[in-house]
Amino acid sequence: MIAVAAGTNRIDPYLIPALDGVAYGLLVFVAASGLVFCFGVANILNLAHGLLYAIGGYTAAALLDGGWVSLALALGVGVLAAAAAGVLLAGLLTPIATGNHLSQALLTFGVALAGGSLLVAGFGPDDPQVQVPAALEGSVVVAGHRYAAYRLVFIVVAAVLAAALYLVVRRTRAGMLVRAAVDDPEMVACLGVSPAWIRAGVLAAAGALAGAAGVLGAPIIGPGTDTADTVLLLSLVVVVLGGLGSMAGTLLAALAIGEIQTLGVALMPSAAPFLLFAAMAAVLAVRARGLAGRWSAA
Amino acid sequence: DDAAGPSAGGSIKIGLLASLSGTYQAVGTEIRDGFQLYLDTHDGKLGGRQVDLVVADEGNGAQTAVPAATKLLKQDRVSALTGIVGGGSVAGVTPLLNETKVPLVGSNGRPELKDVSRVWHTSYLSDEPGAAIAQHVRDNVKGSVYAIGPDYQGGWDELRGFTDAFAKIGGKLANPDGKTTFTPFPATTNFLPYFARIKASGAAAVYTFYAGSAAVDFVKQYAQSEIKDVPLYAAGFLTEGGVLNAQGEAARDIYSVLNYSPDLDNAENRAFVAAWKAKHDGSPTTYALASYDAAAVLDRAIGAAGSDPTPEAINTAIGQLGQIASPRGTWQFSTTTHSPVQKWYLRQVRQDGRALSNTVVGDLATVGR
Amino acid sequence: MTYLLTAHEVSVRYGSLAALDGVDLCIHDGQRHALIGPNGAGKTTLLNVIGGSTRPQRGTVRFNGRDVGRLGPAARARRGINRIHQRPAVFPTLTATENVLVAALPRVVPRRRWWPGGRRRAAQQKAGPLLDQMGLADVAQMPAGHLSHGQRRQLEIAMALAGRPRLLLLDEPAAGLSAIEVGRLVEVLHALPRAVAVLLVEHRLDLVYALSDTVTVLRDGQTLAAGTPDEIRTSPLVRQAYADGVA
Amino acid sequence: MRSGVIRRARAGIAALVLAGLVVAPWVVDDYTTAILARTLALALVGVSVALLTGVAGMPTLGQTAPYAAGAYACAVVGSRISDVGVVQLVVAAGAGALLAAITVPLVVHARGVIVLMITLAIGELVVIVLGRWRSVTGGTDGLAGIPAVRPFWGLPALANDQARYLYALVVVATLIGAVLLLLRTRAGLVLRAGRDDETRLRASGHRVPLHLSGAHIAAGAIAGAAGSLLVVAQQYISPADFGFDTSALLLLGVVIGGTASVGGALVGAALVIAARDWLFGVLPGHAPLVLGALFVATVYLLPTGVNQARGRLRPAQAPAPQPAAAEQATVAEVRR
Amino acid sequence: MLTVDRLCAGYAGGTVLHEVSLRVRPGSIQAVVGRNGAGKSTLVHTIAGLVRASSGRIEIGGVHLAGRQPHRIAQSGVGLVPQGRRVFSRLTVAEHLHLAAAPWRAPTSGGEGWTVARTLELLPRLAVRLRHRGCELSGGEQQMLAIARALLGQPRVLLLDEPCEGLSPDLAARVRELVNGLAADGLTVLLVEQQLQHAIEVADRVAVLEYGRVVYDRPTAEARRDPAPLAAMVSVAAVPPPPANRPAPRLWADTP
Ligand SMILES: Nc1ncnc2c1ncn2[C@@H]1O[C@H](COP(=O)(O)OP(=O)(O)OP(=O)(O)O)[C@@H](O)[C@H]1O
Ligand SMILES: Nc1ncnc2c1ncn2[C@@H]1O[C@H](COP(=O)(O)OP(=O)(O)OP(=O)(O)O)[C@@H](O)[C@H]1O
Ligand SMILES: [Mg+2]
Ligand SMILES: [Mg+2]
Repeated sequence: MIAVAAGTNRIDPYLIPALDGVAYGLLVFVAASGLVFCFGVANILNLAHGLLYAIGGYTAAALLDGGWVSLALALGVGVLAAAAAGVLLAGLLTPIATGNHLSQALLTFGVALAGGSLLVAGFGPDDPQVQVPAALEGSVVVAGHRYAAYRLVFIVVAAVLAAALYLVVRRTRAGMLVRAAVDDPEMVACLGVSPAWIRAGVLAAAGALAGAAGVLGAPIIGPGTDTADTVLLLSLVVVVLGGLGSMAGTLLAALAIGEIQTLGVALMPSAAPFLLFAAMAAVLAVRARGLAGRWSAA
Repeated sequence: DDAAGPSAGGSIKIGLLASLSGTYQAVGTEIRDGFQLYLDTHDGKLGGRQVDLVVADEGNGAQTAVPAATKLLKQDRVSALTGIVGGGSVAGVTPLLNETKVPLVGSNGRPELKDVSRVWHTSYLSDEPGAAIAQHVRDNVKGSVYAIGPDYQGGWDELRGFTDAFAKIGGKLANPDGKTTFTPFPATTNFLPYFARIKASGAAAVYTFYAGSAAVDFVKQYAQSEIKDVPLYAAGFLTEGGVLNAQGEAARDIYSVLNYSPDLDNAENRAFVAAWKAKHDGSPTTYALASYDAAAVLDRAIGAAGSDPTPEAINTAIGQLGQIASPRGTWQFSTTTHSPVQKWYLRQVRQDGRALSNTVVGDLATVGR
Repeated sequence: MTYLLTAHEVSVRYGSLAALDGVDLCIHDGQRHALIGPNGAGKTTLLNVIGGSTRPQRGTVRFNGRDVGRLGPAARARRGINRIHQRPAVFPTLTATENVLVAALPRVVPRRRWWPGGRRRAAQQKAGPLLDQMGLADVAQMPAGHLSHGQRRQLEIAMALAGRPRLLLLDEPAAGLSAIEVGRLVEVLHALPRAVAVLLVEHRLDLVYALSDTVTVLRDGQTLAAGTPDEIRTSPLVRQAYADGVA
Repeated sequence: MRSGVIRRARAGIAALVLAGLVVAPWVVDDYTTAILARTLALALVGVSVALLTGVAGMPTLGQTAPYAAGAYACAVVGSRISDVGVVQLVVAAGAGALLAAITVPLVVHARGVIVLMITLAIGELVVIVLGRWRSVTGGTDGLAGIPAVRPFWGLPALANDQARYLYALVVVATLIGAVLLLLRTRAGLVLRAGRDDETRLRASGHRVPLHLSGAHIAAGAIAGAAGSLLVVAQQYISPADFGFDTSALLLLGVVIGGTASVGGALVGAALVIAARDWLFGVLPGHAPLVLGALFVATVYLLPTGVNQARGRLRPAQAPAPQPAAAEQATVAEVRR
Repeated sequence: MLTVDRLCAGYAGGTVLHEVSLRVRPGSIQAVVGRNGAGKSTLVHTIAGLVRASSGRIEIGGVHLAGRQPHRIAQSGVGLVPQGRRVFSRLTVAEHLHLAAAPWRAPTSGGEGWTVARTLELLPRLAVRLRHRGCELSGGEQQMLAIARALLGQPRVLLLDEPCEGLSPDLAARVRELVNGLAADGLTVLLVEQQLQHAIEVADRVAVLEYGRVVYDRPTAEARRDPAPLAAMVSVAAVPPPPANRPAPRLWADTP
């Protein structure tokens, strides 16, 4: 393999960006997966998603000490903490009717603002250090190029998450209930299931996913004052671009964003700042026109 | 409630505007603490007058800085303004300064301004670090140098300082088109594609400028990338303050140029560092130092402004200060740009006891216009 | 004779399911035509095709001598095809009066065209009587979202009438209406100008026979029979069609 | 009638607020006056957001784009061509409308969250362009040194905070009046109907894209005019004034005010912006925390805002208007 | 036994139900008729917990229900076929059935309980639409799905709000037959129906709601014996025949 790529041809410099696009795209997917579930599937607009991720990130920074045990511990604590935060959010959301995105946005944005500054107050304004196990810290050689080992691991994690999420949403009774509650929570209640519990479950699951993403993603999109905003924005872009809840679409969108941010940047550095948003606006506009307003959210 | 006017009761109101929330909170906090440290070590007095320090939050930039500054200037009626992290915020505040005739002794951001009659800075001009290190890079790097930085005013200035000076003394950039590569700011969190380009360019060294989270990402990814063995030179913020902790091992051996380092050997610095360490964890940064010096400047200017230190009088007095002794060594305001003429140091990230820290490894040029 | 509407060989497929399979339908000015058939026969789909909200895979729709196959629902409405939906569709936050007003706007011509607000005033003059006629005078100022199911149905009929149709598409207008309201509906339909053609989908056969000149029976997307109400009433085929839908 | 009482009470409150706003500069200090002037500009953008979000059903995070276009156009005109306010206003409104018109093809076919994201992208792109087009915009450091404006030929330049504020107040009041008039015409009615159920509106024969384009351009013009007011109030503009956080706060302000109500939007946006600016001054370092808590509290405490909006968007108890039937695989649910 | 006692309920706009009282014995069918907007759906929704009762009592088998959450009420055995179908537009028919099925809930009535197979047998059209989503069904198919959804919850009390709307006549008759059978199995049924003759055909009692008040509530036997008062109340005139010569158009006489 090394021999193949060793000749410095014109593709070679773009090999690593292309691979990195995959890894980065998958990271974005993992970060966004909680929001896919929450917003794409359950139609709860949670602008505090970035905060949930940041909770995971800060947990990782606080607990990781370079050993595998601490990684497992951080993962557990991060997931639990973020899931608990999700349940709290669900409790806050209960008094306002579901389905109205704007008041949900108002509430969750407020929570994100307040929670974000509490996190920073608790952990300090400096970006904390994140120490992953030494085996993952280094770089490996891929096709004659050095590449961060940790990012390779992500490819596996993300694949597992994507598959699990798909199965839960499409195949389980819980997933069906969630989708049904989007259409008509009252009728779900008439089936004997409390929509409030569904909402709590959804936000807990979304929190757990975000927490996991935050812990695992900490070495890449590390915890810091801006993390929550960055993650929220990227996730929203991915979820909407992916067609609101379609798992395959979301994965595709995440990968596209990964490649735009890496390969696109490598190919057209001067256009780099415009790439993401221009591509997003173009894709969304074309799709909206293609469907001529018949955008179905499923 | 105007009783706190300059002459009443021997006290004076100073406004401090810094980012106490948002992206630049770390810098803003240092700036506040640096100023406070000077006050604490000088009985809370500047120029013999009790200081009433009014702090306001600059937030993420001009859109929050302007109203906050308006409050300091028009409601609290401070006699002088200090702090301000972002260059854009300074630009936004300047019209207010001219309207209220209050001087600003800034301690960080420094935009290009046509009229600096009321604007002073204790930090430096953005193009100075690059200019100061160019000769050293030219002498020590065998080959071309790749220049890369963030795509905003500060980044443009920082990199221009280096590339202009470097070109003037015959240095060659490795960038394919001979122009600096700018990365979207603050959107870039992934620098790997840029590293691939640097690798392809065959550069013998890299010169850069990043601060805050971007600096952490840049350094950590650099250390894992295929150009990890290419020497990295940078304007000092790349490894300054809190970011160095977050970077950890990845920052080892990075060269940086800065007007200050906590291990400088002079009496002022020893006192400053000791006082800082008594109150805070870790060593002081250049941000804290600049703010500390801003307080020193105000201290002397208010003292020199006579019995009625009006904002105008303070402004005039600042212009006549001459040499200022400081932890960074002696410096003075340039008469044209109102920013320091000062000495620059080359530093390298090295082991210092248990932690990594920036260690001075040499003196560079004295720069200032 | 020239027809107001001709739908020729219309086919609509959803995946493997043929909702309409080569259906022909012709309606001339002023004709009262009913479309019946068991559930899932394709009646609503045919109405959608004529109204322009569904594009057929095959077949043409001509209205008033022109091919309207490429026009959207709005353009067809401006040419005079107005409809009510099987699920009453109204503007929930607008009052009943405003609902009718909105529906009337595209087709009213104010006396003084250049007068600002003239069109709106002209439309307003239509809304009141229409609501009265549908028995909605009491709830005229209620937001449509607060109306009961049947009231919404009546409101939508008023809206369709306000559009001054040349062809009125009615998808189960009597469903959910109480006896009195059904009577009122029949009265209103009878009072329509002679020139207005009506295509009526309805499961209540008593109404169909009372209101229509001609009847088409659909089943599984195909025309099963067509004729006068009397012919249909007695056709064993039709009875069978319905029975099959149940078995 | 109860609604009559409410209407009269509302008119009374509006009159009181207006009177208060007129005398404000003589009552409060310069700082408050300056902040009020700036807030008026932003509140006017809030009105344009409400026009799109609440009335037309196109929730937007991108009104900062025409706002910025107007502001920069005004700044450029102000420093190079004319210091006459009316000229600047017209140019700014034109620039805003033009930018909105250019982006119409992007947004007019999209609905709901999709519009939100497209407009977000447009706003971000505009900010990026502003930051890089240094010869005109002054880059990320912004444009300062814009000469004081004179409202009309022959009038003196506005040299102090009071004068600038009153100028902004007159402009805002005039434009709001125009918007209110516009909403009383059939245009307003049709827009509201389209927000409710676009499929139904089409079935009645309305050209929905045309109406939405018109609304988008009108909102752009209003935001552009607001941009010119920002220049007057602040005498300095930079890309930071038009960032995502501004859009987000404006949208939230509009939600608090009740999305579809112009007065509500004005008050909501003004409150949010004023609260932010004030908090950054008085509670350094804790502004986001308090602001966030205020948002949360608002959701529960302000029935006239959020809940009213909810009532408008979906009647609480009625069988949810659920466009499930085959004939309308549909838009209404996504637009809600 | 479903008991509604002096029930008042309504919306923010005002009270709709005024002291409504009904008693439905187990195994019997109570029909409710009334003009559009009389409050029939409000009554059904209040029993199901979707509209909050402002006063009065709702009891099932001695258990007090007013004020409980809708899902609690559903858990205690109340099934609802709402007006307007309200199927889940994003779920396929199969998913609807899977979701609604509550095989663990023992059928309290005499019947053998509802399974997916049994409902599909009753409504065969659904069987060929299993993979279609709710929004892709025809109106009648949606109605069938709504009925199936309610049955699969093994209700003890069934609230039917115009269950035959949009069903073809034969299928409607079949549904009425089914309702009869359910009652025979011991189910308590509240049936809202517009067509009076159909209501009388199946129900044991029929009540008329007018402006939110019960103005008539008698056994159907009595109504059959003496139909006049009831007929007058809901004015079941036969469908008027077309007038011999249609009157001049008066809706838009002003334009050509
Ligand atoms: N969007 C769609 N996707 C898939 N299948 C559809 C769609 N719309 C309709 N169908 C199917 O097409 C067939 C015809 O539907 P249509 O709504 O025309 O029936 P209908 O005659 O109006 O029946 P009903 O009397 O029950 O309203 C139905 O079997 C339905 O399931
Ligand atoms: N969400 C709501 N808000 C305010 N009023 C409402 C609401 N829903 C219904 N109403 C009013 O309550 C009254 C009764 O409505 P309801 O739906 O119970 O009537 P109904 O008897 O079921 O009529 P239909 O036969 O048309 O279904 C109506 O006058 C209606 O306007
Ligand atoms: Mg149908
Ligand atoms: Mg009803």
